Amino acid sequence: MTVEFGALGLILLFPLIGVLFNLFLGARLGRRWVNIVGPGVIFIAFALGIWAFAKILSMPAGSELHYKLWDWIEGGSFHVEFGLRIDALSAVMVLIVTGIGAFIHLYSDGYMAHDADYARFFTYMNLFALAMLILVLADNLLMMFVGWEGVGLCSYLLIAFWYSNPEFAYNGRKAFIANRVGDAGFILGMLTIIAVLGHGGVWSLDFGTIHRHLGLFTTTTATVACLLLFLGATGKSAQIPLYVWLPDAMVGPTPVSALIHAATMVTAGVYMVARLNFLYMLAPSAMMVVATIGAVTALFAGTIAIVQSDIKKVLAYSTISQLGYMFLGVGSGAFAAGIFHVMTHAFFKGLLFLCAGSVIHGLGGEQDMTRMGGLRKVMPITFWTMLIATIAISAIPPFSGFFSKDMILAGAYGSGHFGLWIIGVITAGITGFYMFRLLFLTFFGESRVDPERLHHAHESPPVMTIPLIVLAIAAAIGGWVGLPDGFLWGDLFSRFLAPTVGTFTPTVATPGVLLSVIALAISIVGIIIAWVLYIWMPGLPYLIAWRAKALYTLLLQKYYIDQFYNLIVTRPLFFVSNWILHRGVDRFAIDGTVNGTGIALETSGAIARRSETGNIQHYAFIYLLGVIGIVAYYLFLVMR
Amino acid sequence: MPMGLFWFLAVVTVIASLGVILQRNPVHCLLSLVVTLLAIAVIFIGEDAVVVGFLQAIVYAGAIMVLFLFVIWLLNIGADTGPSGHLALKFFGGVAAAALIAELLIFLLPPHLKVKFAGHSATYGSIESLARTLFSQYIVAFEITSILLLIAIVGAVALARRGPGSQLAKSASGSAPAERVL
Amino acid sequence: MVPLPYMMALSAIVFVIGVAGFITRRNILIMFMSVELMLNAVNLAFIGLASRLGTMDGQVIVFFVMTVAAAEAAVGLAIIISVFRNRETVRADELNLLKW
Amino acid sequence: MIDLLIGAIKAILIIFLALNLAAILLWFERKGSALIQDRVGANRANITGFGKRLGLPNVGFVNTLMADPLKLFTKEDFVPQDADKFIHALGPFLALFPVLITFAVVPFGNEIRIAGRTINLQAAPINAAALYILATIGIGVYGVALGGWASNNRWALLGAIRATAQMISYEIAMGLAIIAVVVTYGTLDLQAICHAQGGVWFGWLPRWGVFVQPLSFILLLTAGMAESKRVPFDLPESESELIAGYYLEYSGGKQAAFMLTDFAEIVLVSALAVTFFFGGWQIPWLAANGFHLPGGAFIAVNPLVVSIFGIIAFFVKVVIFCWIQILVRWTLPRFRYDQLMKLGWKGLVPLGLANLLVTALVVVLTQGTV
Repeated sequence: MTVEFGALGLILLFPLIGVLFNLFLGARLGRRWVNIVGPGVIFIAFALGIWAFAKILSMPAGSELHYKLWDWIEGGSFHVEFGLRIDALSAVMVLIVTGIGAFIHLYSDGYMAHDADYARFFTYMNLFALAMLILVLADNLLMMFVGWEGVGLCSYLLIAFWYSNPEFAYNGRKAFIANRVGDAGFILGMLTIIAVLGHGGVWSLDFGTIHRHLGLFTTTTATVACLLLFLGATGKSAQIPLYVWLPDAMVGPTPVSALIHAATMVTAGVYMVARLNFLYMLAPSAMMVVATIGAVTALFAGTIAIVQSDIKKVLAYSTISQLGYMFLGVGSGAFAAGIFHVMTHAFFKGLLFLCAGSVIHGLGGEQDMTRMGGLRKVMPITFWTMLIATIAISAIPPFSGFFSKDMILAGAYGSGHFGLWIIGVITAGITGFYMFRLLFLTFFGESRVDPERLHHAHESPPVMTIPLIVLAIAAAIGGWVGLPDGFLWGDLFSRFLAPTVGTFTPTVATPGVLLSVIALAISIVGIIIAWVLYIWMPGLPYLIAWRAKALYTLLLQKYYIDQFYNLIVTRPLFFVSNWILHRGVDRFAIDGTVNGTGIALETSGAIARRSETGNIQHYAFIYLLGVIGIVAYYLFLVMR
Repeated sequence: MPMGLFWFLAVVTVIASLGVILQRNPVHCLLSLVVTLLAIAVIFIGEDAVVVGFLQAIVYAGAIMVLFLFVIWLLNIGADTGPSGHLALKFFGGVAAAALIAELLIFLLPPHLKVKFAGHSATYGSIESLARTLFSQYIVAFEITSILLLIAIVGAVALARRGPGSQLAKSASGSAPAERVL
Repeated sequence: MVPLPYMMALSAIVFVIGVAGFITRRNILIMFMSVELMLNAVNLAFIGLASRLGTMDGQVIVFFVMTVAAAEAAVGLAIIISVFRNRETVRADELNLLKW
Repeated sequence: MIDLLIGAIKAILIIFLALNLAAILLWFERKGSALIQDRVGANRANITGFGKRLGLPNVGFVNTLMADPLKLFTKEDFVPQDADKFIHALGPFLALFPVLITFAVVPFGNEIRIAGRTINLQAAPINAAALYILATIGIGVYGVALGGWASNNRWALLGAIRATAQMISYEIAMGLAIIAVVVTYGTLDLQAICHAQGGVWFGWLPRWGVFVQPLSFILLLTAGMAESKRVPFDLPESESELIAGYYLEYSGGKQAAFMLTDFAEIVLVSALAVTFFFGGWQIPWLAANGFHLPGGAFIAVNPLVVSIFGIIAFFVKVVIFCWIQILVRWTLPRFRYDQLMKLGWKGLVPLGLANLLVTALVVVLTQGTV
C-alpha cells in the first residue's frame, strides 16, 4: 500500500529553512537566534519523522508513504522524479538522523558556545541534516546519490571547519578525495544498473521499479553492480580499503564526529546495501565480499584502536570496527541485524563522542588520554553516561549493544560463515578491552592532567549534559526492541523491517544461547584484561609495549597503511600534478597560448585602434554599410 | 482607407520626416516629428489598428515628444550654428542612405514581397482583440515590459538627479532659470 | 485597402530618412529623434503586414515598441542631460569617448 | 451625400454651441465674479441699446458677447522682434484646435429618428471615443508650449514650461478617471456609455455614473480644471508672478484664441463630466416613451420631444458644471507649484490607480452582472 503523504516534503523543508536562515541571517541576528533555529528545525523534522513513523505503524505491514516533489529528469524515456518515500527501513533511518541529530545540534549549542563562527557551523550542520534526509528519503538511486554527495560535501566542510589550520584543511581534503574514489564506484554501479535495466527496456532508477524488474539481472551483472556500489559504501562507511580518512576526520568539532562520523553519515553505506537488499541477494559472491570485508575491517580497526592514545582516534577506529560489524551483518543476509546495529551504534557511539567532547570541552581542548585520568569526580554526569555507553558497546546485557551485536553474530554463524563468526567474536573481546581502557584511562586512577587545565576542569553545562542523558537512556534500553525471539516480546525490530529487507533464515543450525554466551564471555575477558592492565597493574602496559616492540609499533603506525597509500597513490599524484599538469600543461601550453594570444591581440589592437575615432556617427556609418551589404547579399545572391 | 487619404498622409509623413532631419532649429525638428507621428497614427487607424493608432497619438505625440521638448528647453539648445564640418560624412551618408532605400524598395516591392491577403473580422484592431492577444499569448512579455518601465523610471531619476555640488548646480543661474522656478 | 507595397515603400522611405538623419546630424537630440523615426517606420511596416495577415501579433509588437520607446526616451534623455552637465555639449562629434 | 450633409450639420451644430457657450461663459464669469465679490460687474457697454429699449436692466450681456471680441480682433497683432514668427502664429490655433475637435465625439443627444433615418447626435460616432479624447487632450499641450517658447520671452517660456508640466501631469489622473469609467461600462463609446446610464436603481435612483464612480468623478473634474489652467491651477498664467505666462506676448485675435481655448476647455470638461457621470442627455426617469416617475406615475411624451428634451438637458447640465467651475475659480486661492505637483502625483494619480484597481476587481468578480 502506497499513500501520498505531503508531510514528507516538510521533513526536508525545515532543515532547508535552517540552512537559509543560518546562512543569510544567522551572523546578523546573533547567537541567540542561531541557537534556537539551528537545533529547532531539526527537532521539528524529528517530530514530523515521528508522525510519519506513527503513520507507518498504523498502516498494514509493508506499506509505504510517498510524496513526489517534482519531475526531475525527463530525457526521452528516461525518467527520474524528485520523489520521497518512507517505508519501514527509511522510517528507522529518519528517526535516527533527526532524533540523534536534534540532540547533537542541541549539544552543539553548548560545545560551540565559544566559537566565533557558530552561524557557519549550524549552516553546515543543517545542510548535512538536509542531505542525509534526502539520502534516506530518496525513492530512487539517483536522488540517493544527491544526498550521498551532499553528506560528503558537508563532511568535508565540517572536518575542515577550522580551515585556518592547514592540517585540518588537509584532512578535510583527504576525506573528500577518499570519498570521491568510492563515489566513482557508486556512479559506475548506478550506470551498470541503468545499462542492465535499459537493455531490458526499463528506464528508471526507482527502487520499486528495480525491485520489480529484478528478472533482468543475471548473477554476473548483479555481482558487478553490487560490488561497484559496495566500493561506494567502503568510501562513505570507511571500510577497507578506503577507511583511512575517518581517523583523520576527527579534527573536526566533536559534535560533527558524533553526528556525521559516528551516528549517521558513515552508516549510509549500510543503509544503501540494506536498501538494495533484493539486488544483493541475487549476488551471493558479492555478499560474501561484503561480509568478509566487514569482518576483516572490524578486527583490523579494533587492533589499531588498542594502542591509540588520542581519545577521539580510539573512538574513530572503534567506529570503523563497528561499521565492519554492520557490514558483516548485512553481508551475511541479516539486513535487519545490520540496521539494528546501525541504530544502537548511533545511540552509544554518538553518546561516546559527545562524552569525549564533554571531556575535551571540560579540559579546554585536551585530547590525549595519557594526560587525563581521575575525572570521575570532576565530571560525574559525563562519567556515568560514558560508562553506560561503554558497557553498551562492549555488548554486556541488557544494554543495547548486546542485542544488536548478538543478532549480527548469530547471522554470521547462521549463514555458514564460521570463520567470520570467529573474527567477530574476537573483535568483541578487543572491543571490550579498548573501550574499558579508554574509560579507565580517562576517569579512573591518578590524575595526569596538566595542573593548569585541571584547575579549570568543570562539568559541562546542562545544554550539553541533557543530550548525554537522553542518549544514555537510549543506549541503555534502545536494544530492547530487538530481543531474541521467544524472549518476552521477541524481535519487534526485525518483524517491523521484514517487509522491506526480508527475514533472515539461517542455513546452518545455530546453537542459540550458546553463541551469545561465548561472545559475552569473550567480551568480559577483554574487559577484565583492561582492568588488570590499567587499574590493577598500571605499569604492565609499558612492559608489554617494550617487550613486543615490533607489534606495538606496527599497531601504533596503523599497519603503515597511510604511508603505503602515500607511496603508491599520493606521491605519484603530486608528481603528475606538479610536473606534468602544472608546469607542462598549465604553465607552458595553456598559459603560453593565452598569453601569446593576448600579446598578439595587443599588438594588432595598437594598429587597429587608429580606426576608432570615438565618434558614434562614424560607427553608425560603418554599421549602415554592413546593413547594406547584408541586404545586398540576400537580394542579389540568396533571393535571386 | 481611401487611396486619396493615403497619398495625402504619405506625402505629409515624408515631408515632415524630411523636416526632422533638415531643419536647423531643434524645436522645429520636434514639431515636424510630432506631425510625422500624428500622420502615422492616422495611417494606423486607417489600417484598422484603431487602438494602436490612438495610443501612438497619446504616448508618442502626447508624452514622449513633450519629454523631448523639455530636454530641449532644459539644455537651452539653440539652432545649429557651429561649423558644418564632416562634409564627407554627410556626403557618404547621403550616398549610403540612397543605396539603402534603393535596396529596400527592391526588397519590399513585388515580386519579392509575397503576402497572402487574409480577411479579418469586424472586431480586428479593437481594444478587446488587442487585450485578448496581449493578456494571453504575450502576457509574459507584457509583464516584463512593465518591469522594464519601472526600471526605466528609476534609472532616469537616478541619472538625471543632480548630486550636491555638481557643476550645473553652481552655474544654474545662467543657463536654466526655468529649473529654479519649477 | 491600400496596396501593401505602398505601405512598405512608405515605411522604407521614412526608415532611410531616419538613418540619414542619425548619421548626418550632429545634435544628439536630433539623432535621437531620427531613431524615433526609424522605430515608427518599422511600426508602420508591422501594422501594414498585420492588417493584411489578419493577425493581432503585429499590433501587439507595435504596442511593445511604443512601450520600449517610452522607456528608451526616459533613460536616453536622462543620459543626455547628465552628459550635458558634465561636458556642456550635446554635439555628437565632441563626445568622442566611445573608443576605450 | 445626405449622410455627409447630416454629418456636417451635426459638426457645425456642436462647434457652434461649444463656441457660443464659451463666449457666453466670459460674461457669465464677469457677472459671477461680481456677484461673489459683491460688485456690480460689467455694465457699461451698450452697443445697440436694445436691452434698455426693452426696459431691462443693463447686465452687460451684449458687452461681453460683442464688444469684447470686437475689441480684441481690432487690436494690433503684435509679434516680438526675435520671436519665431511661424510658431508664434501657430501657437494659439494649435491650442484651440484639439479642444474643438474633441467635441466631435461628445454625444449631445440620443439617436433621433426623422423620416425613417436614424441620426446619432454625436458628430463623429467612433467606437474608441474615450481614447480619442485622451489623444486630443494630449496633443493640446503643444499650442501652449510652443506658443510660450516662440515668444522669446523668459516669462512666457516659464509659463509654457509650467503649463506643459502641469498638463501632462494631470493628463494621467484624467486618463485614469476615464479608464475607470470605461472599465465600469465595458465600452469606449461615449454614446453607449450614455445609454448605459439610462434607467433607475431601486426604483428611484438614476443609474448615473457618479453613483458608481464618485471618486472618478472628482478626479476627472479636478484634473480637468487643472488642464484648463484656471484658478486654483492657473500657475502658468499667474498674473502676479508671470504677468500672463505663456500668452504674455500675444495680443489681439491670437490672445482671443488663447482665452477662447480656456473657456472651450471649461465647456469640454463640463461636457465630459456630464457624459461620463451624469447621464449625458439622460433625464431622470424619462424613457423613450415618457416619464416613469418613482411611485408608478407615468406621463406619456412623444419620442421626438423626448429627444429634444435630451438635447436641452445635456446643455443645461453642461451649463451647471461650467457654473460650478467658475464658482471654484473665484473662491479658491492659487496653489504653489510644488503643491500642485504633489496633488497631481501623490494625490490624484495614486487615488486614480487605487480606484481603477478596485473597479477592475469588482468588474471581474461580478462579471458584468450589475
